[in-house]
Amino acid sequence: MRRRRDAGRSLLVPYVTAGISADWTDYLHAYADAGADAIEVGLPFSDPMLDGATIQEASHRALSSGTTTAGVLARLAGTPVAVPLAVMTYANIVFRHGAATFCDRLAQAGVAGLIVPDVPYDEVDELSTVATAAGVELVLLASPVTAPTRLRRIAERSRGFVYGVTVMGTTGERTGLSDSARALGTTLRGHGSRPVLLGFGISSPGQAALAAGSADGVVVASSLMREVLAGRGPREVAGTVAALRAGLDAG
Amino acid sequence: MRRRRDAGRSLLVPYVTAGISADWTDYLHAYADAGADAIEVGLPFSDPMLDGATIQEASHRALSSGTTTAGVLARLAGTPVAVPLAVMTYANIVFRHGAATFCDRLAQAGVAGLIVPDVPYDEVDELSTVATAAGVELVLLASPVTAPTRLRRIAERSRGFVYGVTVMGTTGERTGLSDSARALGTTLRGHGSRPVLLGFGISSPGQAALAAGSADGVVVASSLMREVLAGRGPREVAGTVAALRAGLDAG
Amino acid sequence: GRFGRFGGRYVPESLVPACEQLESGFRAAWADPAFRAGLARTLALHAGRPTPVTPALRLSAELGLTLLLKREDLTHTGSHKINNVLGQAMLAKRMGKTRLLAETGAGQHGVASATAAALLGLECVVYMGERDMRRQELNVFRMELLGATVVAVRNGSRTLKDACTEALRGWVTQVDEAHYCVGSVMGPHPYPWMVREFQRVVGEEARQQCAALLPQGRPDVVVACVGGGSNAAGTFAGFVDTDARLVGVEAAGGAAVSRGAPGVLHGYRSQVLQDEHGQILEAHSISAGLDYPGIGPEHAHLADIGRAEYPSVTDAEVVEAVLRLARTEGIVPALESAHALAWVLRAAGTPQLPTGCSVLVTLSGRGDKDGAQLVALRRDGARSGALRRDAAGTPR
Amino acid sequence: GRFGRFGGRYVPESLVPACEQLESGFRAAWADPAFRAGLARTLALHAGRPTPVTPALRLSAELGLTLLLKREDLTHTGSHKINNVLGQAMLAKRMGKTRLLAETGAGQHGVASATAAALLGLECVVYMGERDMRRQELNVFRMELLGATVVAVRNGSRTLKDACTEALRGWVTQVDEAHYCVGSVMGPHPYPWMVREFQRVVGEEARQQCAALLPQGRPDVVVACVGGGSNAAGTFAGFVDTDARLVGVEAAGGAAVSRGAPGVLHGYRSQVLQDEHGQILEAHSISAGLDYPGIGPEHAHLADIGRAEYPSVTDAEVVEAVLRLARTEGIVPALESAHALAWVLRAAGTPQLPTGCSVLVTLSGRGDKDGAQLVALRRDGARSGALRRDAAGTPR
Repeated sequence: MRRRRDAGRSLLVPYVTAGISADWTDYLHAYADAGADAIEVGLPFSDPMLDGATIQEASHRALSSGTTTAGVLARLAGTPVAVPLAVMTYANIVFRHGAATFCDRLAQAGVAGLIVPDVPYDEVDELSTVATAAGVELVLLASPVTAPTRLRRIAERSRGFVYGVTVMGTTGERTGLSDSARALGTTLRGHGSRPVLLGFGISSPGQAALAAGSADGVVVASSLMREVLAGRGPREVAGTVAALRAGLDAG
Repeated sequence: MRRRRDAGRSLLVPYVTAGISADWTDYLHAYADAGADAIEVGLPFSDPMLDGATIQEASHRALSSGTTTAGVLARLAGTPVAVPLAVMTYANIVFRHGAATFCDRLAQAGVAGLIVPDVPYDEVDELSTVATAAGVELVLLASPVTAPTRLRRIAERSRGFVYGVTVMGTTGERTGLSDSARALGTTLRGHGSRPVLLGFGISSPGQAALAAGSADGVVVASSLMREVLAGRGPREVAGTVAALRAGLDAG
Repeated sequence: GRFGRFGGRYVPESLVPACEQLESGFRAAWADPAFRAGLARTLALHAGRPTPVTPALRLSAELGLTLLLKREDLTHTGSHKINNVLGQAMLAKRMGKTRLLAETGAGQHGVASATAAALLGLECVVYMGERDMRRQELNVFRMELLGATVVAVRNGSRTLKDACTEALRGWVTQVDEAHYCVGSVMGPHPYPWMVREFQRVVGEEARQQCAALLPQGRPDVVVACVGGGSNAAGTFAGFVDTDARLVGVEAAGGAAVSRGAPGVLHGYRSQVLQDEHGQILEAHSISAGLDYPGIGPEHAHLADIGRAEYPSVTDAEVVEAVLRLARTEGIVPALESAHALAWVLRAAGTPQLPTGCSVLVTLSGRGDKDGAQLVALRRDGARSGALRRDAAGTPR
Repeated sequence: GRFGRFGGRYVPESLVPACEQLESGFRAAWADPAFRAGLARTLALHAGRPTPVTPALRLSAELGLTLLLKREDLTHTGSHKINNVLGQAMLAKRMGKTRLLAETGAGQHGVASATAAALLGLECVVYMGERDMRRQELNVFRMELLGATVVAVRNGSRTLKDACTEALRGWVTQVDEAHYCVGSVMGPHPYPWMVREFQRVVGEEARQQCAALLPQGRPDVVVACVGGGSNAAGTFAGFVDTDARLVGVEAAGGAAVSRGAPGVLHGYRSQVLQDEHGQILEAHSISAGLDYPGIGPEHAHLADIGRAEYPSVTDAEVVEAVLRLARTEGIVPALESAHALAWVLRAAGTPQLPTGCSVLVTLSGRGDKDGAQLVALRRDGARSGALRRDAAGTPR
């Protein structure tokens, strides 16, 4: 991703909830074909504290149809995707059988990165160590209210990219992009060389372009999952991803 | 009554609730004809503390059909009966417009006696004074648990007759007659010269005869009112009074 | 209990010995330091006395006066009833009785009696109107949970008045083993006096607590709700020898002092709601605990001699008072207790309660028991405007 | 809070500054004698502290031991929840917040939060599972009466667990003006520590009171029920430096210590009920207040190091304990609190609680709120034998 960013490309990381449908891995290929630079794969958890209504519903639906961590990773292991994958899940899933075991399994499944929104900077030591040992890049998150010195530490400690949360709230679609979100992107870019992606509430190509103005790219989740939940297939949703790609490239 | 008692006759005082039916005064004549020595007329009260289910029901029915103290007394004034009448009611009815007024009205209606079960000996002064002034005989009650010295005072203070309550309980039919009831009759007869009548729970001619063995007569209420409530007319209920009369005369 | 022309012992001869025995039993116990100490210990360790006096800071500021609340809602079982009931239960046990009889309306006194009986290992029989039993299913269950037997009274209006009558009838049949645990300052002598003595703790505590909380040491006005009037009697007992104004607040639909006439009910002479013929009338109030046609004889006397006043408030004012206290002080009072507060809300800022004065209100109980009723009122009130802050009309 | 391998602050970065601000705010307040005095005064004058320790004389005699009951059921709003909530509300006000957020299951913590908010003039928003709202209509009404807004949570199982999650989500959006008033010794640091400190008053009072009531000055065993575990944490805090055995009693259907596994939920690491895949399981208990899949991290730690034990009891044992205490002592405990007592009934006379020992049980709340549920159990139990003294099976 760093290479692509350095090549002047605005990065696009679309999201899909693992297990949301029988053909959920098809979304990965379709996203990659539509111009994704990496893909965030949500590993569903029963109590997704930081997710809004859309991703909650997706998690609930995936769990109801029997989705398990082991099942998802086995499926990913058998499904090479053209772009890097980062798993997003919650601490309890990570720690259930030990963080080291979990990271090893990610690596075996070919997953490149890991995002755990309820393991903040102060609690990250153990997980960071075992992720590095397993060869998994642990992506840290920063928020608009994170203090300046802490932002620098987060940026330095994060691997893969730095995830800038644009809003004080849960995942979900919103209009516009706040000044504080742009400031967050700018600040994070000043700390170190890793790509800075903004996420939470970015849904339209216009917002994506706006975000790309003060960061290296965006994560888009809820607007895509809303389409998936509405029954739209990989090819249809990939159309939206392509539109986001176009928005970024034009921006 | 004293004269009749002195003539060796066992006294019988049957009861009727005033206003229980449109023809309620007919019961008075029928009772007198059947051998009553006096008649107890119940002036209905909304909260008859010392009455059992039968008399409560009779009071309730009389009040529901619009019976009032004034109406009852007017009716009695226009209905001379061959034997003395004693009104039985509760303190609140007596005191509503003043005890003196109440007693005067009783006298004007031709009522000879008054029985107020919730004005015990200690509270009787005021009422006793105004009753005497009005020429109404205030009948006092005694119970099986009344202390000996108090029994004597009650017997001395009572006018007309002394009312011995045979049971620790409310009015209502019972079987047999307790030793304490007979002892109460015997003790009361030892205090002064007024007739001693036993009441509460006396319903059959056999009980009446038994009671008459240790007293000068009986008051019978609930068993008669049960018949009245069942719709039996004056002549029919008078048959029961006559049977009680026969039981007493044979006893 | 003789209080001027009120009080007395208007009971059948068969109950006179029991009343006399109770009077002498109470006199002996009340003069016995060991009994008083035992009662005080039970009130402290079991019932949670002393209850605090809470300065109602926010409501005081809104009303422009100093409002203090005596918190009987914090006692075990949730109202002042427990003070009297523990006293009578301990007395009954001292006198060798094995059973408590009690009447109850909304169920508060019944629950308190069942509680005291359980604590002391006595049987308990509670007389309750059949209609009240249906309205207060939960309290019936609580009494049974506590081991009491609840007897349905099917006479008359099938409510509190009839339960009292039936309890007296029941007592006649079992005077040897049973004590009739009267729930308020009513009934034949010695009850009105004895119950006031058992409730005196409310006023005496409050007097001491006011001395610590108020700069002048004493409240200017002392207010309590009055049905039978036991919480008011207990409160007033602590202040009757001061120059505090005493105000007992009745329900408009049960105002025995202002709308009743002298009469005799349930063994005592007092002001009684009755028709011109002397038949007792049913009281009607939003609070079941004030649905009683009489009033303790001492209150009738205090009104007679002008030592206390007995205004009345409407159901709508009462609901408003509940809301007001809940939102300013975080206390949901019983509907009964809210009568006292409703009068304060009405009188504040008038010559009755001038700005700057200090007022002690006894909160006789907590409002948890009234939840279902208030919910129903709100449901009905969607049309009529009850339970809105601007409620004006009578909400039922 | 870090307690051995448990505790911590597992929250999104967006909540970290709020948690840090809260920690420093609490540290400053807790070190400020004026704050502590103000809280102590409010607890005394408004909430009714100290609560008594009641010697359960009749039950002690039946069990052959000395049973003391710490009476949190006598506090304002009827449970120990008020101690914590008044502390947090006063802290929030001191920190310039204008709104309290709270989660609630059965409604007790929600009512307590609404109460504290009203008292201090703060707004209050309570998150409550939609299913719990239907089950606890009266408590919803009480919160609204107190001026709070109740937000229906329609996610997941629509119960307490989901209300906690939603409250955390809500807090993220309004950290500047809102304080999240957590109801138990759970949540991210500093909550488990801070809530224990606010509940410490229970144990410290009890320790002093036991010293006056027991010949040996200290109870041999100290018992409290555990859901999240705040009443137990507060109680244990008073005795952790003595040689008293500490026993936290869980519901069999929510036994996080014995049936859970280490995990992270609602911002802290502890024992959590979960499946083999790490999905959180719903707890099931007769008492809504214990229907929670986690447990305070300090309890997980005390179990880890063997300083406290965490046995569990069945619903049937709990119902039996309610009946037993009601009939012997005239106290109807909350179903939650009855868990502690149920263990005592089971253990009495065994080596766990040998004859002659002394036991302190914290009665965390009163049972009034459970009336409707117990009535329903009795209705269902006509067949199954529940709510009879010989009840054996699980009554639901």
